[in-house]
Amino acid sequence: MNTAVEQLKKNRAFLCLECGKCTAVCPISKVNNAYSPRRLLAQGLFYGAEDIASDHLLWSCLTCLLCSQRCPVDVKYSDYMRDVRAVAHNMGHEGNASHGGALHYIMEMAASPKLKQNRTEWVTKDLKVKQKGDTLYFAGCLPYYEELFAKDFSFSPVSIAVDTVKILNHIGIEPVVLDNERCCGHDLYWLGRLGQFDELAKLNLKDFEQAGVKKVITSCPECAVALRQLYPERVGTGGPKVQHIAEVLAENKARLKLGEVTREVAFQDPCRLGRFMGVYDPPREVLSMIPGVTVSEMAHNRKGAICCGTTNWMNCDSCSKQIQKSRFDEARAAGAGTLVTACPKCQIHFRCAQCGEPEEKNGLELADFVNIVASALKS
Amino acid sequence: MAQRPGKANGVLVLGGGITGIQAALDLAASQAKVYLVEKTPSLGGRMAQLDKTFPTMDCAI
Amino acid sequence: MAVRTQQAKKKTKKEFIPNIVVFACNWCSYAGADNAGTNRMQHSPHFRVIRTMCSGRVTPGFVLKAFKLGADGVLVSGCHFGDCHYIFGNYKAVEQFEKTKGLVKTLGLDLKRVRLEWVSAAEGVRWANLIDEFVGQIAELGPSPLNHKPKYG
Amino acid sequence: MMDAGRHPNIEVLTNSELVRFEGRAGNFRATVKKYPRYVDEALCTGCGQCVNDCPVIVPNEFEVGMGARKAIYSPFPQAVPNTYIIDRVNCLNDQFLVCTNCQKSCDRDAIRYDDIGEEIELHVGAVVVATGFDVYEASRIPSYGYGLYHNVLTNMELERVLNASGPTRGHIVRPSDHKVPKKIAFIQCVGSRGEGKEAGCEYCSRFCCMNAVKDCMLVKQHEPDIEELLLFYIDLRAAGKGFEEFYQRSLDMPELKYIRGRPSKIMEDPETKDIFVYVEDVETGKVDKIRVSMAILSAGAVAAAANPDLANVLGIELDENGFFEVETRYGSPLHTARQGVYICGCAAGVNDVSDSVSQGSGAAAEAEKFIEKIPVETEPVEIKELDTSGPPKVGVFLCHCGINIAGVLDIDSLKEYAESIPDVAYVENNLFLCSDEGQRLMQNKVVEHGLNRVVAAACTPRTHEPVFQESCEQIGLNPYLFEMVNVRDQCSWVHTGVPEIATEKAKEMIKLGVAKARHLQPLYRKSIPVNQSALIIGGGVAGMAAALELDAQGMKVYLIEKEGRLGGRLNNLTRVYPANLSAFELARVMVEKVKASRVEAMAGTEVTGITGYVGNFDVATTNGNFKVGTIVLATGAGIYEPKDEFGYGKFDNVITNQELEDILHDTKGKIQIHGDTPKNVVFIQCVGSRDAETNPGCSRYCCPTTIKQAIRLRESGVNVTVLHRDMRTVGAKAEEHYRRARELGVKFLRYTPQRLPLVTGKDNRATSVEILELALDRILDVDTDYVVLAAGMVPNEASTAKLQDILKVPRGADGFFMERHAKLGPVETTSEGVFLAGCVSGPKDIADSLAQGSAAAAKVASIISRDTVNLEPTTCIIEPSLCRACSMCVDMCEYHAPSLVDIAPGLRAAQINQALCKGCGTCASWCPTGAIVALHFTDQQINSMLDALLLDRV
Repeated sequence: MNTAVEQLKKNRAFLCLECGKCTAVCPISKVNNAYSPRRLLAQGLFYGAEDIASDHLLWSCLTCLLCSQRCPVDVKYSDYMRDVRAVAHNMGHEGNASHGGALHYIMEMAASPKLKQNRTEWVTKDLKVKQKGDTLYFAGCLPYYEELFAKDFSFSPVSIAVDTVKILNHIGIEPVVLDNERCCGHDLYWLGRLGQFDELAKLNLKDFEQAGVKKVITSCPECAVALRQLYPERVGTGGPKVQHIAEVLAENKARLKLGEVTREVAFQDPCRLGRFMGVYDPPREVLSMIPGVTVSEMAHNRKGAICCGTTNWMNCDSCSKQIQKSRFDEARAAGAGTLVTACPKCQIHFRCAQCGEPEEKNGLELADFVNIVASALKS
Repeated sequence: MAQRPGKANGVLVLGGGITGIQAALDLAASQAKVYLVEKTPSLGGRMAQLDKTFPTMDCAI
Repeated sequence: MAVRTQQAKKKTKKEFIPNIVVFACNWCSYAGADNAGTNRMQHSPHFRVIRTMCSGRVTPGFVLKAFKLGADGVLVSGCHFGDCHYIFGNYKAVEQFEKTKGLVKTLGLDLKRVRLEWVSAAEGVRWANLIDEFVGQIAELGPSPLNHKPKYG
Repeated sequence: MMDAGRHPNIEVLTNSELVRFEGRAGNFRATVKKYPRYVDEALCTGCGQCVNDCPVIVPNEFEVGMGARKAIYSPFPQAVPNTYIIDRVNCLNDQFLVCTNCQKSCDRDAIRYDDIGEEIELHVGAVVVATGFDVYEASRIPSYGYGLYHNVLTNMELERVLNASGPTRGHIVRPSDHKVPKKIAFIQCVGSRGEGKEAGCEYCSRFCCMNAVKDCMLVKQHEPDIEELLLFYIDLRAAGKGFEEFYQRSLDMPELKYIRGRPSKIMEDPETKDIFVYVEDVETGKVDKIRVSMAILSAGAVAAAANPDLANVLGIELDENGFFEVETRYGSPLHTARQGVYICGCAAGVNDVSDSVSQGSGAAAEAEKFIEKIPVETEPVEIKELDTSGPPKVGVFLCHCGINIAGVLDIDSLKEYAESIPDVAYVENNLFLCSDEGQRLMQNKVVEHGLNRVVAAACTPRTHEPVFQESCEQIGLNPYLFEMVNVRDQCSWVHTGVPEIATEKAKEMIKLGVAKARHLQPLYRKSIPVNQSALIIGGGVAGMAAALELDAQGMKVYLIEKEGRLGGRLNNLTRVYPANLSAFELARVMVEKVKASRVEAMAGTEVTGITGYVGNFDVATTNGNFKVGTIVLATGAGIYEPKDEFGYGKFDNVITNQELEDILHDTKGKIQIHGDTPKNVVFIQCVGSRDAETNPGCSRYCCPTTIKQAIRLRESGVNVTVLHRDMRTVGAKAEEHYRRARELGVKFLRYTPQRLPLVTGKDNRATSVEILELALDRILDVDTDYVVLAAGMVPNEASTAKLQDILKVPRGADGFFMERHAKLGPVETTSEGVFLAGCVSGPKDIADSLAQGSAAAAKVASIISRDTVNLEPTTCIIEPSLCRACSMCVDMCEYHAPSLVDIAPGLRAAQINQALCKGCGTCASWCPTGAIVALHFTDQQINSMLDALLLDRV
């Protein structure tokens, strides 16, 4: 129990004033009255994590940090959730996994040292990549998404990886791409499966070292957060410098030769890029550099942006869909024709939300930040 | 019982091949009492001897 | 028949005993396996059948879970085209299986470890041969990199 | 087959014959002699132990003498009933011999050497004769050397050879040397389409052509290295739904060569035992002696030898071919001269499977008119359901199945292991769990130990799950809390050689069963009320036949016809073959009957919309709305409208067979067209049939129709020439009419699609037809006053498309509606409660359409004769809160069970119509959030099985 107390100290749960700001701002609570961060916290505080372990709402939290943003005493609610989930997981409880749990199985398998993946089929001839070097492009789950979602959601996740490398080549970077790159572990971390997370972290860092990597660039904010914040927290500092592609481009504006692309875009701030890493301007700056692109803001943006509705491939349901639809509405209200996000997962969830909703489809296009930029590149 | 006036409720189906079985099943389904009489020791008839049937090539049994 | 028993024996003499999961649809493949039984078609015992109503029921999730838990091979078996009890369930199975294959490939597992086959209710022989052949193939491949406690015997 | 064996309303009397028959329709007295089986059906479990101990080995007639069986035997693996039988002729137990091996080996003591059989008195309202046919005795044609030469087989023998469970286990080998043959010859029409000393019968046996084509494909599948398959034929009669397409596909097989010509003789090469086929290729005129390694004789079908006796008992007639005589007065093929006695299938003449099945249903409908319906005991005594809410308490029951399981698996170690599985509260084993004692034991233990889940490790769920589930129900245990583990068919029987490993496997299988059982949930059969009425769309023969049958059974029927009057195609015909009835008369009689009946007939009416499901359809028509329980589609087909083929449209005297039908009139016994009798008429077959562009299929009706018209013209002295690709006279008596036409002097010339006949003429009149005459390879000019194009039958696009749109019934590539199963469900569709009759599912003649009308009626009756329809509870359901309304399930379901509905303002979710769902679970495998639960095969259940299997292995 002591450790539990330590945890509660760490994630500042003890400081909760029970003011309910969190519940008032929580996107889940908005669509599902049964869910209240405040109550879940109180319950854990007074009756112990075991008491909530079997409650499936436990897995609904998006760990989007919106509540912590508002919290007067800076309770780390997401961390608290992670810790409670760790307890629940050890007790054999799980949430309701999306897509038959396929993605979680992949993450867990990736933690097996003997596994030798075959992830780089997407690397086309025209792309310049190498095996060793100081800068690495971390593609994340994209190759798996391609197999699982390309057909059902009629878009190509790996195109994000391809375009990222295209852009990097364009600004003169020839990145290392690893055929056996491991899952970053982000989702496992937030699902409280910390043992497996640590495994993955160690394996990845070892591979980075072997490839002589000093800097890692990702096209997925979750990978970025995992490598940049969670690895040091769990398995020690000293790893490579980590940046999301948006940051890299913002630093290399001068090198970008961009042509005309006419698009009215709204930018969806991914929680991990925004609230976790505080990266708000870089993607906007780069987008607005593109001749013909105008960036409009949704009602909820930047610090106050609302999550895409699902994380960790857990507890996706009608609530998630309502959140996603609300984002579409805000985008349209902002006069945007394209909803741009810098996180592949956001896009997948959004695309899923468009299924069976023709009117939505007509209304709004979806694109990843890198796809837009790549489409504007002048060679 | 044959002396009993009025209609009988039974139907006699002679032949336990695919046709007879079909007739028996339909009769039984609409609540008739069916006596399915087959000369050989088993139902099935010719169809049971075939390997596959055209044009769908599915199995005959 | 004598020959088959030999085959079955030969398999068991092999060093490594593969751990194989077979998903069989209720109407054709499971019936085909029964037909192998009624005809006493001896074949390798090194597989376990999980019955589903239709091959279209088998998700990539089930197959990946099997591999995650250390299965060395997974076989999905349904009705021949045009023979599906649910009209086009087996076509749906193909779509799902394409995803599964893609994921298995990306995971770096040998594609020979997963298979989609059609066995009709009358094809006991086909079933027996298929099993012997698949078990043999997996035995050749050896334990899956994710099989942490391979069986030998 | 299984179903028939299990149905509470069906009493199966095998090994039995009808010996006496008297009375009248509705009140017959029948005496059935049940011959001794020498095995007690009540006791025998079909374990097969006796067979191993029987010393006698004799040829197996089911394997057409190729395989062997014992004196005590079960005819074939899936036999129903699976009671064994002793063949006393060969048995070694009689007054002289005293072998009692089987008696000794039978654990159930079921052997009765003194069995004398019995006579059973039955009181029945009607009789359905479905006694089938005999295969032509190929040895009656000495020149084909069947029985003389090793490597000459019949098609039936080949079927067994091809069959996995056959004598060669599916391997094709020559009897002479057991080597795989390189070349195989298929010889058609053995005993068909002939006469005189070397033939069987005049008629065409109808199925042999397609059967041979099918066998060629199968041979190729079984033996991919086969070098050559030669098929010798006269006309390739691919006349049936999808048959022509099937035949066309076979043309892509390089190994398969079609040779037009009927071999004159077959000789054997004494050394190699190869076979020489002496034949003329009539297309090239080349006479040849072809060496093959094996020859297959496509033996035709002949009337069953037993027919005369049976006809005698039943007091009905036989026709000239020895089949039962059809009373053709009604145009339907199902009637005999004796009311209350109906024939179907091959008892009345040769039919292929799908027609036989339709006729079987049809005869059922006819018979139903003469009987008192008795409700089946659906509601048994109310049983209090056991409380199964608590934590799982699993009972595991191990069946020995005599020695079938116990002889291989170590029951004790299984028992010990099962006891060690968590949540297993009780384990028991029994010699025959399916026997009455076995079942009682199971029931008692469940109650005694308060078990709430039951796992039986025995044979296959496919045959025995219902049996066990029933016993569970009897004691109030929900049948869906029962799980079956197949340790016999899929373990002890197939791993006999390795008992230890088999036992280990059985342990894991049991563990899997328990793992699933833990998560089993009670499910409840839902029953929905049925609106006891039927809607029949289409007032042609098929529709009217269906309507009349149902009305005669006292059912409420709505019959709607979009034309102004009933009768359909019959209205534009003059005479109907084979019986040469007046179409006008037939139509008039039927329409009268309909008018006289309670059938609510609405002409000039169209369906505008239908919603609902089996038992409960809401129908909207241009003539008011109403509710029905079932629907029959009998909207018929359209006739192909020629474009400019053969000068149609260019020459006035180039007409279709339909147009000819309209202008043909008997005047003073002479055929006249526009007042005078033509001298020369030329028919051209396959216009808008067997043609990739217009219509790939064979329209089946046109050959017989042409023959019919040709005969009528010829009888009036007209010179008639028929240009055809194959004469496909496959209908009842059609071959005989074909022969008659030839006798009358009708000329038949074959043409090929590569070289079409050329119609020439002056201004708007065709004067002659030029054709390449193949026998002498010469161009022939035929003078003509009329050119008649035999136009094919095509889907009635407008109505078919509309109905498909309304009812969501799938259509095949040919545009016709698709049956549930081409063979076994010819009048059913994928939508329950919606049936097909007549040409709406493909071309048919009047007789076949009538039979299908009756068949559809039988299907309808089976639903609306009850006031409720029961639904299997193993369907898919949706947890709305998890549903994202992505509509993936909606898009993929073939049965249109899921649909999106509003569950709250601005919030939609999918909902699955339980009446439409068939429980395949495919939608569940697509659902991104797991909102769909495939009951009895849930993710949880399957995942727990995977865990049990892989997480901690035995």
